[in-house]
Amino acid sequence: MNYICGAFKVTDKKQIAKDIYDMRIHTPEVANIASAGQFIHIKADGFFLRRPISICEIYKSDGEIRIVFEIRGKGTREIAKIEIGEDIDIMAPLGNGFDILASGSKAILIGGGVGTPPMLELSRIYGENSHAIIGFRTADKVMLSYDFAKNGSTVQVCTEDGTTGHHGFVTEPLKEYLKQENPNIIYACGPRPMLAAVIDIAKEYGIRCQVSLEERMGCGVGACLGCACRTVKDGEEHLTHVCKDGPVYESDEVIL
Amino acid sequence: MNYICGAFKVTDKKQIAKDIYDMRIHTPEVANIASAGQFIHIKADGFFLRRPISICEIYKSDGEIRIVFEIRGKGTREIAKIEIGEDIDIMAPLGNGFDILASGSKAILIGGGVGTPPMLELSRIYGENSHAIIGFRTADKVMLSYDFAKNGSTVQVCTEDGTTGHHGFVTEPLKEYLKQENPNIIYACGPRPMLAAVIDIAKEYGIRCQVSLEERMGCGVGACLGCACRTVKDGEEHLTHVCKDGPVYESDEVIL
Amino acid sequence: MKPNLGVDIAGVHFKNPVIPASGVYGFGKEYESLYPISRLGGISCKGTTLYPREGNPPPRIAETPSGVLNSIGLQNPGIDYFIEHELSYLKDKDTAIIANIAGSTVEETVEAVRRLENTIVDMIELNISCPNVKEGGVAFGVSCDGAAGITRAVRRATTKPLMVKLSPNVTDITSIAKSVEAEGADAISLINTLLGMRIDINTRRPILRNNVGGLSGPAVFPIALRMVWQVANAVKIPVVGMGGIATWDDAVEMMMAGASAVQVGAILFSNPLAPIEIIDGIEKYMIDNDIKTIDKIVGTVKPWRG
Amino acid sequence: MKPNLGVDIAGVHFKNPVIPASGVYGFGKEYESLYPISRLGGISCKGTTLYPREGNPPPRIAETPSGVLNSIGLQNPGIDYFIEHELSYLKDKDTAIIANIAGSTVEETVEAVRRLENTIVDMIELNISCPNVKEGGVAFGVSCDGAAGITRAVRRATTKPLMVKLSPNVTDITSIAKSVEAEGADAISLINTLLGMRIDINTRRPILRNNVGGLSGPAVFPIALRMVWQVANAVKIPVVGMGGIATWDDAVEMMMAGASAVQVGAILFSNPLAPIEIIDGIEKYMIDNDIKTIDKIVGTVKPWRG
Ligand SMILES: Cc1cc2nc3c(=O)[nH]c(=O)nc-3n(C[C@H](O)[C@H](O)[C@H](O)COP(=O)(O)OP(=O)(O)OC[C@H]3O[C@@H](n4cnc5c(N)ncnc54)[C@H](O)[C@@H]3O)c2cc1C
Ligand SMILES: Cc1cc2nc3c(=O)[nH]c(=O)nc-3n(C[C@H](O)[C@H](O)[C@H](O)COP(=O)(O)OP(=O)(O)OC[C@H]3O[C@@H](n4cnc5c(N)ncnc54)[C@H](O)[C@@H]3O)c2cc1C
Ligand SMILES: Cc1cc2nc3c(=O)[nH]c(=O)nc-3n(C[C@H](O)[C@H](O)[C@H](O)COP(=O)(O)O)c2cc1C
Ligand SMILES: Cc1cc2nc3c(=O)[nH]c(=O)nc-3n(C[C@H](O)[C@H](O)[C@H](O)COP(=O)(O)O)c2cc1C
Ligand code: FES
Ligand code: FES
Repeated sequence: MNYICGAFKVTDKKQIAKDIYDMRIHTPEVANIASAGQFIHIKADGFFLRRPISICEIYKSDGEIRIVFEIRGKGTREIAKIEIGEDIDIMAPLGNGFDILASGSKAILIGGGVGTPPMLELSRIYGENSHAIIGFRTADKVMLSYDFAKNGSTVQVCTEDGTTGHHGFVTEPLKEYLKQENPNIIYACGPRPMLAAVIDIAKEYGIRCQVSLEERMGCGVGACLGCACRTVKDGEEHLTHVCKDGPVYESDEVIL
Repeated sequence: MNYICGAFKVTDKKQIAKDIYDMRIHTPEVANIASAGQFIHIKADGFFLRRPISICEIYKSDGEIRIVFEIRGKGTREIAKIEIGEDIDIMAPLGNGFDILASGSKAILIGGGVGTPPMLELSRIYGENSHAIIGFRTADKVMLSYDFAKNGSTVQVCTEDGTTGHHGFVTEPLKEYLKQENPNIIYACGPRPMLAAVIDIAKEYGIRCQVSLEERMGCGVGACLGCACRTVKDGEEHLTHVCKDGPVYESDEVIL
Repeated sequence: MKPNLGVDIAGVHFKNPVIPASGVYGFGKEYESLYPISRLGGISCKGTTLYPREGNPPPRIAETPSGVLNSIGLQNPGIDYFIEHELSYLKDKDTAIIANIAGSTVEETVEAVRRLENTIVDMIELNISCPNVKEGGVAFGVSCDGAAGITRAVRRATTKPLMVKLSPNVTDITSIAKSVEAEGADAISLINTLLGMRIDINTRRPILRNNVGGLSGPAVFPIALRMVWQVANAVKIPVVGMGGIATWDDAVEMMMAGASAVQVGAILFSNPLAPIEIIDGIEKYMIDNDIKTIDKIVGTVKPWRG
Repeated sequence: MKPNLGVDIAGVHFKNPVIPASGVYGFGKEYESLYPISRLGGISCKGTTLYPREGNPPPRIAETPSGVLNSIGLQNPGIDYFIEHELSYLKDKDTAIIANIAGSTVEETVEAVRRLENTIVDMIELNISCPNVKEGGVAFGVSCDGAAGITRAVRRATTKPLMVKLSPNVTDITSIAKSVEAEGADAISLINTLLGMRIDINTRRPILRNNVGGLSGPAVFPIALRMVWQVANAVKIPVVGMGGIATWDDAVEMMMAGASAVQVGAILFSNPLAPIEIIDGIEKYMIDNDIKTIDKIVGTVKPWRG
């Protein structure tokens, strides 16, 4: 495990959907070693625990990383106040990222809500060989669809209330897609019920699937055993820790 | 007691000496009812207790008040970060101010360190009828001497280390002055040993003297009994509370 | 339809469940310049003893992370002054009046309570938990026998509703709660402050002149919440919860843990408008969630099993 | 001349008085990417039991004002795995190794301690105060008899220096401290966590799956400081202080209260560099104030009298 802890400059920040903020951070050391699916642990002014947020994109040549997060509670509200030019205090990169298959492999990227951002770096990697299906509660929460398209991914947007895109969950478009295409891997991040459904579909179609999980964290580096999570390995249940063993797991390891 | 609690805009801010900050706050309601010697109770971001700071000047027509304070610890450091245009959260005006004598009366204003700012509003009131003797540890802590002069006060600056002005404490120039002049009142604010010395001199010359005291505060309004202070009234010792009964006391009331 | 924020505790009606805690609100005068006292569910007055007390020497206040230490030491003007001056002031304020009573001995406490018998006081809060005076208060509050003994004596001395206020500085809060319930307390309030200390490293002196003091404020909220939950599950009489409540959601959390009403203390030092913001916040929460009465909140936490 | 930050506690040398607390530092691997472990005075390893333990179900962590609740529940790989894998890793790290041992029964605890006899462990910290497991730990720590009994048994089972870690969830910490001193403890460490709770008002569920958990972090600092001061005045053996230390001045404050060394726990969640910043801060403080050795700080608070 190799990570750093320090304060780095926010070089860009905007609001891209309702309560959703998009930030770029200048941190060459992190950009250099980070990989898709890893996360950063952010200090929120006035709060005791850091907030884990996935890395959304990595710009090695600019020495920057991008994060996209939603204001959910008091800590993320505070982080969203950090302005361009100000410092953000982070530990990064943390956790294990996604496995990247040999070039030419085809991937499906499934994002639900704020599970969408970590899919974007995968879209940069897989480009035209990726299809993104991203779901949101309602239209004003939709984000990043153009970013996926710019990377060459085909994109399907879903909303639960039908205010834009496909009316319903990501699972129906996923099934439709799998009837016609035969990708090598499915990556997914989002609410637990969505992950459970995606994992079932992947199993049905016999496609490898990696998912990214969430758990409340203390240290973020595997030292406190706070972020325990039940997983299965070789048929046996045992505890792993999301911050160190995850957040990315093979779908057949997780118990949802 | 009549005070308000709310957030008001900082309209000016500068550093005027080493670790000393000067702020103007737009708060017409407060400016309207405040008087010399009262204080405001300021919320410092991330800290539980408010910080009491004296009112330095009151601009009724602009609807503004001025405060001047030193960075002493973590809370005042945080308050010093508030920028022009941002809000400051205050309770004000609190406590009892100085008694103002009939016009034409002559006053001596004694300020020690950050005890100097509350003297300035008195200098505005007494103008040419006031003589200010203000003492500091060393030259880079000296503040407000031009402000006193602008108001018409004659000013004597002292430094303990002699780096500027009179070399020594405020007490020697005070004694010198009293040998020639016969003022009606002495006002003083500063460290306890200075107050004790000034009170002795005032007694010696038979001049009325009012001093402003400090104590650690909770509520700031007389409700918690936190800021207790031993005082004497009619020959009997009893407790009063600096936030409500003070911070200004007659010199013969205080026990230092 | 507006929700009904009213609660009845031991026969006393509070128009809403938010009460400034004893010791941070004096006798109600000092915050009237911000809002009328009549907005409050009730007031728990400054701890009062039979005879006037000077309290501890200053400094009496020290800041801590998300909290404050105090060592006021029960400074108060005595029960007779309280009755004559403070109660008469509170008479027409249209809010429930809780007299907070303490004493160094059982006899002294009983006599103070007795003098309240024919006054407008709505409820007596017996403080057996003040950590800031040597001879009194806390000694009763840290053992079952002590707590039971003084509750028994005070119970006999008054016909007013009796609420006993517990100290958190104990190994097992539930056994103390059960002792005072068994002796006829009509309600229990908790927590008083936790004993703490700070040192000025420059002078190498404790910041408080009394060396130690009582900790309160948001820092203690999780401890208070746990104790309220434990006590509410251990007794049948109503519980009034306090300790670190700063916002309306803290108040709702405390009520879900089992508190029929809440007291708010140290947060007033940070935010003197807190009681009003909490009342308004609870009302909005009830409207947003279609909750009509407070009892639909009280004690509704669903603990995890197994 | 550089000040000497070294301290000796029960015959064990620590190159400086700053030790990561048990449970927040694993077995030392996870922070090596930030600085070498050899900078630390010592390491208190994750609480270990005779047999491996799964710990409590998640969520195990909840934020509180200036603090955190945890309900890890002593998850650990068991003493044999600890000896084989963790100790061998720590072997050449040039820092004092404290094994933190707990157990559900006296026998189990004694056996775990016994297995450490011929290992490189420098000191045993007997945890009789974990609030997060039903059958174990805390039951010993909240009564004098319990604390004395387990200390006596463990004392007989080991020749290593024995430090006993106390629970703050008690009425009188000094009597417990005296009991373990009387049974031959070489040192005392305190405080472990204070029992607390949080509720999610949206789900009406406790945030921790275990309902309650242990509170630590800056919020508890004034309570910890008071207890360390009381215990240091009550016993003759050295005291290692912890609870809410976040900065070098907190550490100095804790040492002035009577701690010969300090442990730093939850602050690592906020600031993983805290131990190093604290060591550097203490060194600078000593230089600025011309203090040559740590014993010129320990226990030097001058309490106010009368
Ligand atoms: C590995 C990982 C990656 C994540 N990536 C993203 C991302 O890219 N974008 C995004 O918007 N969100 C992401 N999240 C969720 C994000 O961490 C939470 O929304 C955030 O912690 C909530 O903090 P708050 O202050 O807004 O809420 P509060 O409720 O005030 O937080 C209180 C405490 O609970 C914790 N907490 C609350 N919700 C969660 C949660 N869902 N997961 C973990 N801890 C939680 C907080 O960290 C904090 O310690 C990720 C979570 C994890 C574990
Ligand atoms: C009525 C009154 C008027 C004052 N006017 C001024 C002024 O005009 N300019 C100025 O620079 N200073 C003034 N002071 C002093 C100022 O309040 C303290 O310097 C300030 O509170 C220190 O806070 P801190 O966060 O820097 O220090 P910290 O040490 O971090 O503060 C910790 C706690 O101790 C309290 N505290 C520390 N020192 C003092 C003190 N001397 N008096 C009261 N409380 C203290 C703080 O308020 C806080 O609660 C005044 C004090 C009083 C009581
Ligand atoms: C300055 C101060 C004075 C207090 N005085 C009393 C008192 O006289 N009687 C009493 O029962 N409790 C007293 N308390 C305790 C509070 O009523 C309350 O129990 C405690 O502060 C916890 O609540 P909080 O965290 O909301 O402040 C006092 C607390 C403070 C901060
Ligand atoms: C996540 C976590 C796990 C802990 N595990 C243990 C443990 O295994 N054994 C132990 O004696 N103390 C354990 N503790 C308690 C700490 O060692 C320490 O006593 C307590 O947290 C107070 O110090 P702090 O406020 O600096 O964290 C744990 C604390 C935390 C936060
Ligand atoms: S958060 Fe500490 S182990 Fe994962
Ligand atoms: S600070 Fe509360 S009475 Fe003065």
